[in-house]
Amino acid sequence: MESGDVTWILVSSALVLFMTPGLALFYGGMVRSKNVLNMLLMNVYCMGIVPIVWVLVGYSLVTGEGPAAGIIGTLEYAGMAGVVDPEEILFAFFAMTFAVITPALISGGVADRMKWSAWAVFVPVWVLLVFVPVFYWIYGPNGWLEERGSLDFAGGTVIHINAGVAVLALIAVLGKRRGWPKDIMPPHNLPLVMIGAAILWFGWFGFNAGSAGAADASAIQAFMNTFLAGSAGMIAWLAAETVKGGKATTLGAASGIVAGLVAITPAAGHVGGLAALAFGAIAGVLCFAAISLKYRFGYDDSLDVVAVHLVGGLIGGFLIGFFADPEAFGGADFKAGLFFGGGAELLVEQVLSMVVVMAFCFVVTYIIAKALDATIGLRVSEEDETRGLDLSQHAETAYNLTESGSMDRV
Amino acid sequence: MESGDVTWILVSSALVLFMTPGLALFYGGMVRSKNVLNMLLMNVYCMGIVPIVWVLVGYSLVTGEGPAAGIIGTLEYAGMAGVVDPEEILFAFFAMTFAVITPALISGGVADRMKWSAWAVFVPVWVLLVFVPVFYWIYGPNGWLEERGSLDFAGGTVIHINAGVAVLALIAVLGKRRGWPKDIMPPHNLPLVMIGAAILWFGWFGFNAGSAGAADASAIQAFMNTFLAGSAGMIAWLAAETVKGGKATTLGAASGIVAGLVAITPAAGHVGGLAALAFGAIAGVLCFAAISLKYRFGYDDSLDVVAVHLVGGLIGGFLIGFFADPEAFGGADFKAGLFFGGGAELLVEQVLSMVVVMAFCFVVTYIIAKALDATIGLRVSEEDETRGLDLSQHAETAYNLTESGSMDRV
Amino acid sequence: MESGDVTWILVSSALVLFMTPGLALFYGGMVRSKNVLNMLLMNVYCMGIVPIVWVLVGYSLVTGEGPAAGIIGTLEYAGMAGVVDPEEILFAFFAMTFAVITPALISGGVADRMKWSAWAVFVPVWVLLVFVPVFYWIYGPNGWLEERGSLDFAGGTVIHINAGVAVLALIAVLGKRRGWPKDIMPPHNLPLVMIGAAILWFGWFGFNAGSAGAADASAIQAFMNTFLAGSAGMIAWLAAETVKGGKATTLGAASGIVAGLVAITPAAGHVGGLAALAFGAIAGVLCFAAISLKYRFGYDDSLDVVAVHLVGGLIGGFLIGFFADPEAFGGADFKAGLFFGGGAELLVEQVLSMVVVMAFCFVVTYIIAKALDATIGLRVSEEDETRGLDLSQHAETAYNLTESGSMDRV
Amino acid sequence: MLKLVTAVIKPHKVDDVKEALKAAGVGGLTITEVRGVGRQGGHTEVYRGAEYKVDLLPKVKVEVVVDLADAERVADAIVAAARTDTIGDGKVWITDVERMIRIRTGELGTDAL
Amino acid sequence: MLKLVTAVIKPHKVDDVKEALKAAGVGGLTITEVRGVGRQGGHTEVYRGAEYKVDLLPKVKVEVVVDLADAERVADAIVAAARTDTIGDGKVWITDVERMIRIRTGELGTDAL
Amino acid sequence: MLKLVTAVIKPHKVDDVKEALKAAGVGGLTITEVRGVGRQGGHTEVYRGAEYKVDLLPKVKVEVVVDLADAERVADAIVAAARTDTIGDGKVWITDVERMIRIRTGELGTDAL
Ligand SMILES: Nc1ncnc2c1ncn2[C@@H]1O[C@H](COP(=O)(O)OP(=O)(O)O)[C@@H](O)[C@H]1O
Ligand SMILES: Nc1ncnc2c1ncn2[C@@H]1O[C@H](COP(=O)(O)OP(=O)(O)O)[C@@H](O)[C@H]1O
Ligand SMILES: Nc1ncnc2c1ncn2[C@@H]1O[C@H](COP(=O)(O)OP(=O)(O)O)[C@@H](O)[C@H]1O
Repeated sequence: MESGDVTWILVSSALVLFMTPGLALFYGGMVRSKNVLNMLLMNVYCMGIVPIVWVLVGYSLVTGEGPAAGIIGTLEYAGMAGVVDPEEILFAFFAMTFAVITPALISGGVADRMKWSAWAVFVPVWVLLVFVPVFYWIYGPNGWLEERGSLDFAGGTVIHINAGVAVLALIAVLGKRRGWPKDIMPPHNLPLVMIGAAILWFGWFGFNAGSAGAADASAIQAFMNTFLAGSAGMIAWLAAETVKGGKATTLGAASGIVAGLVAITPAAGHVGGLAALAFGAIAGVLCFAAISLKYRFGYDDSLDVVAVHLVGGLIGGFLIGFFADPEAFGGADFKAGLFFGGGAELLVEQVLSMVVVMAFCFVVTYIIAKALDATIGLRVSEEDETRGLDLSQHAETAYNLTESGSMDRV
Repeated sequence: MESGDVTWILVSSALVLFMTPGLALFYGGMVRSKNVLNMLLMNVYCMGIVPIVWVLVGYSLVTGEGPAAGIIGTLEYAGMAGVVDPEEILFAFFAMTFAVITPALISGGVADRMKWSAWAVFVPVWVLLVFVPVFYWIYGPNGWLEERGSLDFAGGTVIHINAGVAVLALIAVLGKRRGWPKDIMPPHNLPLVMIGAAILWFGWFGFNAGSAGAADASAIQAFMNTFLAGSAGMIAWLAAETVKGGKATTLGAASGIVAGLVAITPAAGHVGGLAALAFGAIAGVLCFAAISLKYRFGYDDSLDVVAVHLVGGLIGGFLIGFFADPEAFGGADFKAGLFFGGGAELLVEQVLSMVVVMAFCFVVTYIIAKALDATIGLRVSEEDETRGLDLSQHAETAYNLTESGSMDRV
Repeated sequence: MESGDVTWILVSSALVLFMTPGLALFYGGMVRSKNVLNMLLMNVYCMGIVPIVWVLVGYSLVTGEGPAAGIIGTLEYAGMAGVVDPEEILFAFFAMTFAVITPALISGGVADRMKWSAWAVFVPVWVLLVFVPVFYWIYGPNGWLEERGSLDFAGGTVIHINAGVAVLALIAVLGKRRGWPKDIMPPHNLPLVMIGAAILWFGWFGFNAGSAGAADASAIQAFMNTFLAGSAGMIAWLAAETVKGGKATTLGAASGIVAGLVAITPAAGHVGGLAALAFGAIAGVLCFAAISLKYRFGYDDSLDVVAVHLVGGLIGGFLIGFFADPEAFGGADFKAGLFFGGGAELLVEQVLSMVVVMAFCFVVTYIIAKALDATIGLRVSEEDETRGLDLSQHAETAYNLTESGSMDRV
Repeated sequence: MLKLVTAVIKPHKVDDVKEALKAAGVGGLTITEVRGVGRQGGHTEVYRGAEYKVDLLPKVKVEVVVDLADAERVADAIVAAARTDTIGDGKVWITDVERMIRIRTGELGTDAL
Repeated sequence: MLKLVTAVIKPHKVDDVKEALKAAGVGGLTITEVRGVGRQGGHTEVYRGAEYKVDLLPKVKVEVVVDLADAERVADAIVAAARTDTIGDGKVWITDVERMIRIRTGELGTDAL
Repeated sequence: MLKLVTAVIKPHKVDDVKEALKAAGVGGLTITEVRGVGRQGGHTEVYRGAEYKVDLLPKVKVEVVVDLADAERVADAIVAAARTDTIGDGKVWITDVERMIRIRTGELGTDAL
């Protein structure tokens, strides 16, 4: 590996790690002020616990080839035993940053009502039982879904669809926030949401273009696509809400960016720039529309993880079946989509792959949620929810902007 | 191109893109709390609309060589048709990040009173009618201003002077904010201003050192200069305001950094480190002094884009005529300045180049502004201005820090 | 040097520079709202004054070899005279970013009561009289401490221990904040603390992995370790406070990250991944415990710089004596620690090196503090402290969140 | 003669009180974010591993100027709406208002309500 | 005997009212950020494509304790200064104050103003 | 009959006043962040090199409803606790309260305190 490629993966890893606090701010600004710290901590905690789980067992399970080859790895490399090749270490932590952000994405769906202790246990368990196998099927040695020919450049299925479905399973057990949907719960700090969205976009360049594994033509195209899909997602969402409600909003711009980026994620190195605009624009409109699903079906996905990450991920995975274009990448080794002479084969594989992951993720996540609920309990008490999770779970107040405090040591 | 150079341009592009939200926060913190979201959105919107315009036509217009060679490109590459060389794509999006931030800079001058719909139309129109031609003259194939021998390493004229003059033209049509200059309108959130300034400085390393086009000696020097000019700008501004008002302020530090960075932008790869200190120090003092011009001449440049970006840009462009030092760059291929044995020739070209751009930009921007004013209207109503643009343009409130909301669905 | 290595150092320099505003936010969020701007400015000011001092004399003093070889450099390269090799310039500014952040770290210990003018003088004086010699002993040509065989990969002793001891010396002269320890002074803005911590971690990848000097195996390992130590530090701190107080806090997570990162800094390229987990975990617990020292011994280290940076740095420096593992780095050229067959020799050198630096730093810093106190005065008046430093030192208010201002020009 | 009814209530009861007042025919009210000390006793927070008690709990003050005749009825309506039967529900008190002017029109007394 | 004049006004009229009070010879006043419901009727915001009404509009409460003799004049001065002739301009009301103390000196009554 | 004691004090004296009230046997109080204009005269800030005066200084309003018999004693306790002998210490004033209800229980008058 050339030093330039090493540098690109180093930088990309740092960028992807930076996305998780970005997500924390993006989500944190959206909740009410009494829950912002809990939201931040749910995300930041993933940066703490997941790397530990990853180097102790996770990495080994997505790497080793054993009896269940194609399905799951082995414990051969547990604790990074024998992992001494620098390039292997490099990719071990690049992948680790994805393992960090995936459970963090889930936090937005369960915001404002989940027990901190339950979350603390949920994250490592979910990473091992759901993220790791799905990751293996798609990126592991001979992962069976990838072997069949489906495409997921940077984690549309592994990360976004996976996280979105996990939200559905968790909130099926957790229930709605008190007052929802009657009460409006608007963001308490929109500049914070915008800072978060900006950091997410910035980091996403590492996420998508780093997934090329080198600073090559594929990385360059993925970079361009990451730019264009975010742009088109934003403009499409702003346009959709202007048409519907008459106003273009800050929250809409931030959400549209993320929707576009989610949609291009699985396709970033498989499609050209104009296709990236199409991915972004379609996701911007459809994810905006998908927000209303939660009211229709009565599930309380607090910060719309389903509408943005699940729906956006599905859009991206699906559109690959149409837009994948190996020619644009010098005849690269992947199936062409419908629009580029590839027949429906790729589309079928895309759908299969996404359906399999959704079913697996829902079932296992639901079981985890039920188990946690039966043991430590998944949800805070009514009183704790009313006082806010910052106080009840962490004994802290986010903002102390005035001088008159009146505090006594105890 | 080596992978290390590709990586550097990838990173630089991400850094420059990150500058626009940085600018959004820098400006957003400076306005009153009722207008912060509008300020954020004016900037972030540029990240959405400009890339679309750029890949559809802008890039082609700054690239293709046609009948008007030296003046403007052609539509040959519209929609990136035929742009398949990865290196070309790489530089297409690196340039795109500059196209994004230039109109965003303008937003600070028109803050607090411009209609959102007018801004939404203004940005793409201005990019095509003003930014694109000026960019071509200086960076396009055989651009006539560059051919004559003027220097603009990373966009002092194309970006900062251009944006500053556009502010003057826009506010000539837009008028002053209600209450200005009688009412004081201090920043509503100085920590936000500081976060923004920090992101700007961070990103500016990509802006200036990325403009070297490779990770080479020129990039290294530009990086060093970007560091030193920001430092000197900050210290000079703090010193100037301490002398004048007796206090060193946070806003002064943030502004001084930006002033120094603006001034070094055109010269980043053309002068040595001590010269960079001089650029920064001179800009820090003169931009601080230039703030008073708006009171003298009665134009309401809300956040001092003219004093910082126009004046700073002019200082940088002008000082190049004195400090440009090809020897320090191994006898690089550009004219030497007055202090380094080059005679006044370079200085004359610098002045010419800046005057031409200012005149062109002012006239075209003024026409655009008049046209918008006559059609959709440039300015919000008096009532909307008083209520604040966040509510009137976007139906949102930036901060909801208390619990008692009292909201009803309609 | 390959372009990929150049790029890595460019990126790392930008990342480390970005850490200083990150630190500003980390500290700024922790103080009371009346002092936040002062805190921001104390940090950001270091980004202004230190580079100037560095290029004028500092760099020369850590580089030139003269009569006092091994102890201090010469003024041969003052003003960067003769420094024309791009690679030399590259490392000059990479080192400069460390010189910037070290005095910034000190600001957290003296928060809420130090005169701005005293700080403005203190920073350049301290950099020249304390940072520069210590830097030379460890990283300079034949620096005597390094020659003896102690290890400090990325600045545990030079930066963190140094800054922590300087806090002790400064506050010995400065005294306690009014009301401390009776009054509780909780953070005024915890989301700001978290943004700051996130930027610090992000930048720390450049800090540690950039210190490898190239994008090589050592950088990769340092990167991995930077990840793992931050993770383990966070989890250990959260665990410790859960055990003690029953609650995991946001401030705890942010502090634990920093504690882990401080501890791994001197060892980043000298130990393996599991050792990095140990460094982080030990630092997380011990730094948390070390907070209580200030109550025991009655010194008012406002934001716990001593507990996190001094104690964390000592832990890291000390543990190197046990965990240093040249074999893991292909038999690299450094002494092995006790656990890896190296005997106590390295441990002795580590202790010696840290003790020497602590003694030197304390004495010189104390003299500087006394001198400043006798001349311009170190501490603000009682009234200024009560009104807050933002108003009294900078004539600014951080937040103006409501509309009713009532301000008159004077 | 008019009366000012002042209530200090729990923040999340603002909407209920507002509805109750509307139902009671009250057209206007003014609310203020306040903090209160009382029997409720504060909550505990943690800073750097040390616990401390925050005495001042967030409350909302509701002020309504009403006609003399309506004062008790309005006060009772607030009491009914703000009640959660848990400690800290707050207080309602009534004071005299001598004169009331609507700024926009200059109308006085009951007409100004 | 003293009077407390309380006014609820539009936030951007604070400066005008302050000037008017100064002109009326009033040396001190206290203001509070409040929010009000009244005929003005709130504004509409958008969240996730759904519109909702925010009832509580930002207002500022001005409180001035004055001598009995000045109360009406002061109230009128506030009314004149705060008036924009648009809905939501607010109210002014007057109540009795029995006793007033200046904390710094312990002066009482009119001397304490 | 009850009395409302209202005090406008310096923000950093809140804890002292709270302690003094507790010592005086007062079990409840309500505080509000306010801003005040008075003789104290404001402070100067700088914006873009230009100085301007901010008139409205941060103060805290303390409100306590007490029994008629305790009003003066409570007012004096506040005065003693809030005093720093520097300009801007603030005011205390007393007004009548006609009726007081504890929301939780419906208790009236002194029982509601
Ligand atoms: N004497 C008082 N004067 C003014 N406000 C009071 C008084 N007593 C209580 N309050 C307010 O009422 C709130 C609730 O009172 P508390 O004693 O905690 O509960 P409860 O009203 O249920 O007995 C307090 O937080 C405070 O704001
Ligand atoms: N009965 C009332 N008691 C207390 N405050 C009131 C009352 N009626 C109105 N207000 C206050 O006055 C403000 C303006 O009242 P509104 O009815 O909207 O307009 P206008 O005063 O022009 O008729 C309200 O927002 C509220 O703060
Ligand atoms: N007539 C008044 N009515 C209401 N509040 C007042 C009045 N005079 C002063 N205040 C309040 O008291 C505070 C202190 O008053 P000031 O005149 O500055 O100092 P002092 O009370 O020491 O004479 C003011 O900031 C204001 O909040």
